[in-house]
Amino acid sequence: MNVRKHASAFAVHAVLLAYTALALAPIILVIMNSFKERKAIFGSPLKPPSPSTFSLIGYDKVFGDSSIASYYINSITVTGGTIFFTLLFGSMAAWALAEYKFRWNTLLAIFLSIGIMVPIRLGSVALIQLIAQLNLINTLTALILVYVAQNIPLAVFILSEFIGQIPKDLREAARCDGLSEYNIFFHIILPLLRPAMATVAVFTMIPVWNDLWFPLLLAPAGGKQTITLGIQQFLGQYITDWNSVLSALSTAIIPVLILYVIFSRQLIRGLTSGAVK
Amino acid sequence: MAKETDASLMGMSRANYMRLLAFFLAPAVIVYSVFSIYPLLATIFNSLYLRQTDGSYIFNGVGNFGTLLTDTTWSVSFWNAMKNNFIFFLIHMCVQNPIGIALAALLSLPQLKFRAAYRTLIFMPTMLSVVIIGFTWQLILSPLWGISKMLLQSVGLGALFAPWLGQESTALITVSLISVWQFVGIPMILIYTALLAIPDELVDAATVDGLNQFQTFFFVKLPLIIPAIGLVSVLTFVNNFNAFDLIYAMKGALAGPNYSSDIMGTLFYRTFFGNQLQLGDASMGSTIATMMFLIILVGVMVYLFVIQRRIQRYSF
Amino acid sequence: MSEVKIEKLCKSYGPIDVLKDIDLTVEDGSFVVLVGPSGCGKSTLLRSIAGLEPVTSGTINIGGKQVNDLPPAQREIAMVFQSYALYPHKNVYDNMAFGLKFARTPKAEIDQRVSEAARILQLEPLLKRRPRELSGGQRQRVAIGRAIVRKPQVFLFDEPLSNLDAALRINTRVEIAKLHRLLKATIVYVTHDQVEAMTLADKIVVMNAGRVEQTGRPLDLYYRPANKFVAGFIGSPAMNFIDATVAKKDYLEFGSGVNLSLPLPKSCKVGERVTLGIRPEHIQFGARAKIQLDGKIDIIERLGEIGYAHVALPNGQTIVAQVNGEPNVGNGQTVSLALSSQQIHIFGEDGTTLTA
Amino acid sequence: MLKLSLKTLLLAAVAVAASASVASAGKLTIESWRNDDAAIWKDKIIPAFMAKHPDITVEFTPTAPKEYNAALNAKLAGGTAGDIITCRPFDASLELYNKGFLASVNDLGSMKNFSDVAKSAWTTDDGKTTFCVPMGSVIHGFIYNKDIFAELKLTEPKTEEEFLATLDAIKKDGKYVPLVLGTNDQWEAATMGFQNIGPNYWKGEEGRKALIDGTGKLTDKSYVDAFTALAKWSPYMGDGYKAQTYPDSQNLFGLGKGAIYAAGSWDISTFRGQKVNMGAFKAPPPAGSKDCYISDHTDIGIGMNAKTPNAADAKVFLDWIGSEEFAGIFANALPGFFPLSNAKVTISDDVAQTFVGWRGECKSTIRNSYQILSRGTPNLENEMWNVSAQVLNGAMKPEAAAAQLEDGLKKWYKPHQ
Repeated sequence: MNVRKHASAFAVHAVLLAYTALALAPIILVIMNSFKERKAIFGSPLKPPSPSTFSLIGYDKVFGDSSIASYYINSITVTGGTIFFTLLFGSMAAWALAEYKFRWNTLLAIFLSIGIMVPIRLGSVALIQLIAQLNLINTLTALILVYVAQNIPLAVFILSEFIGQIPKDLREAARCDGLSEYNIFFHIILPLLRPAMATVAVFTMIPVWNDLWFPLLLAPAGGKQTITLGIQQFLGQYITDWNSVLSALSTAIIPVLILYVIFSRQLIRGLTSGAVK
Repeated sequence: MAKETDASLMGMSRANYMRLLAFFLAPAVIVYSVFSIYPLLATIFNSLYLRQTDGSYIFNGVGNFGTLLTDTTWSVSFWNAMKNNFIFFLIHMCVQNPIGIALAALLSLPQLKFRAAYRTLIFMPTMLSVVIIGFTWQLILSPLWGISKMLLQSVGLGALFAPWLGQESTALITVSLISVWQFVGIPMILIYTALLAIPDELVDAATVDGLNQFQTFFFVKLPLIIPAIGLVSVLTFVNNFNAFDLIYAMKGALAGPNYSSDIMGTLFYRTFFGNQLQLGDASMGSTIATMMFLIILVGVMVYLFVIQRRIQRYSF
Repeated sequence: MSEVKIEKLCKSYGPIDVLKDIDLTVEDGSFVVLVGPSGCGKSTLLRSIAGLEPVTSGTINIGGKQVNDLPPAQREIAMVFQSYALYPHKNVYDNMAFGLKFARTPKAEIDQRVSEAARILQLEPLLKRRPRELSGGQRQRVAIGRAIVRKPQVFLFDEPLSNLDAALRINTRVEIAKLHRLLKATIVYVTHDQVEAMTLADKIVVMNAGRVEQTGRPLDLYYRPANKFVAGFIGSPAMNFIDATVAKKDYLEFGSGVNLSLPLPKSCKVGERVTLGIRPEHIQFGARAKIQLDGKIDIIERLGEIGYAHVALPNGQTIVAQVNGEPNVGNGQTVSLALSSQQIHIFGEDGTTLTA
Repeated sequence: MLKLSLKTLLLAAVAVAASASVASAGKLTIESWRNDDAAIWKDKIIPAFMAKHPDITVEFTPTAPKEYNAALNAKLAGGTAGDIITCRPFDASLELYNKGFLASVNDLGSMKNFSDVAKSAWTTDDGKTTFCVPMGSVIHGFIYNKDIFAELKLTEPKTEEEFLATLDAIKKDGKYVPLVLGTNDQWEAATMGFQNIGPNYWKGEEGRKALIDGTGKLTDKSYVDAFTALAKWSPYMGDGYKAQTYPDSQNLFGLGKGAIYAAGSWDISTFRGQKVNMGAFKAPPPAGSKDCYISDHTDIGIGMNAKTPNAADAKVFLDWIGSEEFAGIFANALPGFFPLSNAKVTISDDVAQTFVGWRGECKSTIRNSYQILSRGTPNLENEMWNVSAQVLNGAMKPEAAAAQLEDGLKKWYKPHQ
């Protein structure tokens, strides 16, 4: 029994390790080779950099292109702004839908849920025209507006489920204490929504940070590129220079990985709505 | 929804109550309506117009849809993209989701060591941009760099190597598998959550009933996570019929060879924005977008009204 | 012969010992209740018997066969879980038949066994229902039915009543007792509720911090607790404990001038710190007695026929005394409490009962 | 915080939006897809202009080629495009002019420096209005690695027969990839393959014009022959050429692993950067042809955003682009882009000189799919990419390729119906 048990535990780990290796190998390969000189990249791609093959020439070029830093700032602004407004607007609407009785309540809830099913991307055609009319092409504001619109439905959905779980007594008590409806929301409900907000933030963050489509359509230039688009354009420019290509890829990967490793627990908890064991 | 509160309960005047509702609802509803619903409606509207050779547009009713579905100039590309998109989706359903479920099943085994580490690392590719993933795999599969060939040779399978991304018969499958590789973390996490919700005692009961771990998974856990699998499937469907980035990044807007990796997203992009000498055509682009909209809508409806109703949900 | 015999059983998770050197025999056909506060290891012990937890050392025998290395299904046990653990996607019949199917029992026999169990438990009208269409009590019966059809040597119950409401709990308790008699089954039953333990058990095993504190018949534990822990755990309301010093032979000082002259076990040494234990039901009011304490009533809880008086002693300690309908005692009154000398327990500093 | 009304929120949103819009007078911004040339514009071209016109500041803001058309269209529609627009040839730019995004450049003094042929890529169908100043053309041919040729004792092939013999010799040696070309990105198959050698078969402008007026068909023998010649390349292309991208090809040749590279003249500067010892030969004509033809394609022009607030400055700049001075700087800073103006320009790069020298030996033509023929659906250029790649991949017979092109054209182009 013990032997069999060990054997099966071994098999489980073997499978998981193999898959983990498959998941990580391409990423490691790129990062590893980005620290090598050109000849070594082509000559022995599977070897880690050694003192004789170590080179940072690609990174020189990437960081010589000073805009990389501003691309990062753009991405952070867009992602941060999107998360902020999605959470604020989404929780406000979720609260109103879950708490107040009015004639169009259910209809409005259905209206908002269309966005969960149908991606805004299909409206790109009109969206560009709209953004152009608003004179917002090549602005981060355009991206934030679109992403907030895109993420509100899911946020409202998750948050109103969660508001439903907050004991009714709590709001009644607050009303008895004479708090206004606004104060009840901002001082009682909002702080309680934090775990659900973490979930929404994660679901919002990953696709927004990685999106190529809307930056390409709405803010492809003017120094307003996000890092994803910026890297795509940089790759186009230095396509034959593999030192630069690999360094640019690594530059885009590494900060995300570092942040991910630091916050992975919270992140996975957000994704699993707190059900992590 | 009996728990909702209305104006009379709070002793508010009607005007104040409306103001309250407006305060909470207006920001979300306005942003959502203007930047999501309006563009979708306008796209459907645009699809009713026809682009003339001089660049102007005239009303054409549903004529564009007829053209798209029957005129061989368009229909060949459309049905090809549609077929490829279904293959793309099927590969995700048959490869990504089973692998995701299997990984989730392994991760949810009791007393597994390094659970958090596996979970974190396997999810990692999902965090990265499709652009980066696409480029990285293009390098790895490139016959020039030869990494994949070297790896295959090292296990004695060098002869199997082929320019998978460049062959009509393999390009779409290869791109699909790369997408599977990247996104397997999502079904994994969703199924994993569903598995965690199954009480330990149920698994103990199955053990006492004499089921081994495989049998416990197939006969006890699997039936209980069917709702989660249904959700994962419809998410996969919506995402796959929206896919664009990876194929655009790896195969360009023409999605070659011979449009063998062309899916709805690339067809839409090429039609709407044009390519090299091809000029963008807003009305046919909208027509394709509207078709995508309808396909996704049908898929979601089938899920909501046919599949989801037959799925039994369990509370534990 | 379905005796369970456990010898020198130890279990540890890393540095934490959950079970320490457990020895236990469950005789054929007997009803043994494992009782103790939460975290004491009683569930772990039960799960070890079931084979759901690997043990670190020691042996487990069921029906004379060592089962340490057998998987649960081959140990000839059946288990009823706290949450019932019914398969939500299977109906009552399939829930009961599930294990048998996997044991490749012939269909006819499955049918026969399930219908017999259903008859005993009055589940016949419910066989086609899903668990969620059943009430808590019905689910409980299905869980028991699932155990019965396995015809196990030993039934294992893991706090099976804790999810039921008070009234149902009492009913089901009686049903389990009847069932035990009907099936002549060997049962190991875990609970944290000493009333369940007292009413159901042939033998109670009191556990604390991974150890067996005492094993014995219910009334033995009640009248002759081996130590302060068992004394405090068995009986409701709990036994009163008063700290004292042996001032001289057969003389206890409680502080603040409260003293008591009473026969003490011979092993008591002068100057030793001991604890005097007395159950509320063994204290009488007002009676002139040899062993007597004076105090003031803080509050009386009256339950009808009886009540409980919380009496403050001059040294600040409060003891609870049973009030048997005396209508003339009331709050704030000074009273004399007579302690029945046969029912006084003296515990040494380490908590063990000091005996004469 | 709670006093924050909806009105304030909206006001704030409007304020954010307003502050984001751009208005920068006195400074010219150039839109371009030539991100490869960003350094040259910044270091050479713009300083030369600003030395003459110190009051005008110019900034070069390129977009990746793949996204240029989409991005530029969006920006023009949104009114945020730069003052100067780099023009793709023919219909893409004509569309912009028709929509009113590009201004006419007829009145620029320097327009007299350009021939009608040079201007044709940026002129309306009626020939009356030109909307971009022609800037450069690119020439197709083959670049070869001189060291490898020396090692294998090979000489520049003069005819198709010699060309194939040379490829055979390199293949036999086995050390080098004989012909560097990939089909993953598709366009190289059409541009560096079909359009490179094709003019020899369809007799350059003669064939191209016949296609436009409908007297020639893509199913004619000359086009089938061009595809047949193309199909013969497959055995000599590198391992896994079907998945070989354009950058892969550039690396392969740049690293000295390939002997002959099917080229556009713009590749010269890439390989200069990689220190390849290279030479060039023109598309080898098939046996029995009297004349030779080269693809000398008007590829890049530059025009003015019709809605620019800096029209006067922009015109000064465009006028300078048409000048002899710019032609000289451009030709030498970017060997491989050949100025279209009539000005006499000395090119110092020897390979670039070889390319431009073919103008004297052979007749020039532009790519046959560019003018008019790619206006409808299916798009001839897209189709040409597709079938050329398939022919090279061995997935399509030359006859079928030609037939597919003609079928597509027949669907919408009157003269072919």
